Amino acid sequence: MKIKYFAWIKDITKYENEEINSEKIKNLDDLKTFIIKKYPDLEKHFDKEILRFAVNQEYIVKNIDLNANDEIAIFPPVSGG
Amino acid sequence: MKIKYFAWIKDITKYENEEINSEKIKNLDDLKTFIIKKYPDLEKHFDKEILRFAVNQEYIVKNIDLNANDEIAIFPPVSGG
Amino acid sequence: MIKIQKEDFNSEEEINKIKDLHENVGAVSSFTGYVKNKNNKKKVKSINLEVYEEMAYSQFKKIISEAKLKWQLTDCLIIHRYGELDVNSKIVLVSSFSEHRKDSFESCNFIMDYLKKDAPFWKNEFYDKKNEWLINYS
Amino acid sequence: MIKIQKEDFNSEEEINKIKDLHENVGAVSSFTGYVKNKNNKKKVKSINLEVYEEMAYSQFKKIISEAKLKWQLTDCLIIHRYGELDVNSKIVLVSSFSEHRKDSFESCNFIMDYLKKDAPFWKNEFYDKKNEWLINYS
Repeated sequence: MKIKYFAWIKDITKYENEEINSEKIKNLDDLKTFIIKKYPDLEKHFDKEILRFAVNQEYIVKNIDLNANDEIAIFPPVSGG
Repeated sequence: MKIKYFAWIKDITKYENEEINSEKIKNLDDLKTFIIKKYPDLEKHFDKEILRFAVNQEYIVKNIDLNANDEIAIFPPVSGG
Repeated sequence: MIKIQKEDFNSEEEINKIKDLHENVGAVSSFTGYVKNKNNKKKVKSINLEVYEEMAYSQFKKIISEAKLKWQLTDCLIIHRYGELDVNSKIVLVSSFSEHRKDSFESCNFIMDYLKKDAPFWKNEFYDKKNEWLINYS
Repeated sequence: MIKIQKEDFNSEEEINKIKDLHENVGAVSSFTGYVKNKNNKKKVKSINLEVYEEMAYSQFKKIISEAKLKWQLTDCLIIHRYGELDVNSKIVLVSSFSEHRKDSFESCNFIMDYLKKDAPFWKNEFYDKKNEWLINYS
């Protein structure tokens, strides 16, 4: 699956996009666990519920199943307009 | 005093402006009486309280004293914007 | 800035002129009113908008002063046209300039409310074969 | 009409293009957001606005659809810029086109509320010697 990071999240991950494929990742919660392990500096932001998640360009607040061709975006609160 | 008529009021009076000077006209109510006498076709609009009055460019809803150099405007409800 | 004029105007240019006078304008809310092609189910060809110009200025000034008391405003712009206006022409532009959106938004709406109620303009609508004063008993 | 672009735009021209597509638009309410010269008491030189473009389109489409369910709207325009933007530059234009003022006014405000809350843009503000991501915990 394709993961996208925005704003200061990508300053932590050092990537804007990455492809993550693991049989362990079946849903969004699995992905979160995987990402926290890969980027320990992100953990505190997960804990504070600051991060937003979008799956295929839609906001997702609960856990949902993920497919191999999904696009998942992780970003901080928006500040456009 | 200078009287100004707008919109369909001036179709009735046939004047846009006129100078009215009479010692009998000491206040706005006197002026109304004078104008109704001069233009009987306006009376029904006075009766229905459709007309608006401005003295020196300010809306006036009560009776007020008038001076010789006042500008009094008589017009129907506005429809700008 | 208050303008009462026959001529059409370019909203972008008029707004930029005011915007450039100030620092830290973050929000501009604008309303533009146009001549509609029908009214009360009658097809309108054009309107003639009559104005009591001196009073319109003094009413606009008063409305802007009141808006500036109620909201944090950097500036306000009212452009109101009069005379013969074809269908689809602009009639009025009201723009409120402020640091924050809420102030500009609410004040722009407030100014339009008062303008509709108090600004001495009268629409004479021209239909195919006749014309009629628009009567607004609100 | 939704536009997500780096370039500046001319609001008058963009609004006229939409207006000319329709008959009987009587009211256009617009909001323009600009880069402010200061924020939280810090002097801003410019901002870099990052966007998740595909998602921004889909969010804007959704917001416009919701506005069209709630109000009688003829059309809506959203232009949102991204990239490096100097102080005083336009960031966003939202315009709502309708027959009556109330519909255009309320829907324009509604669209801005949702845009602020949901549109995936992030401001990175540049000050004299450093820069900072704007964090919006609303």
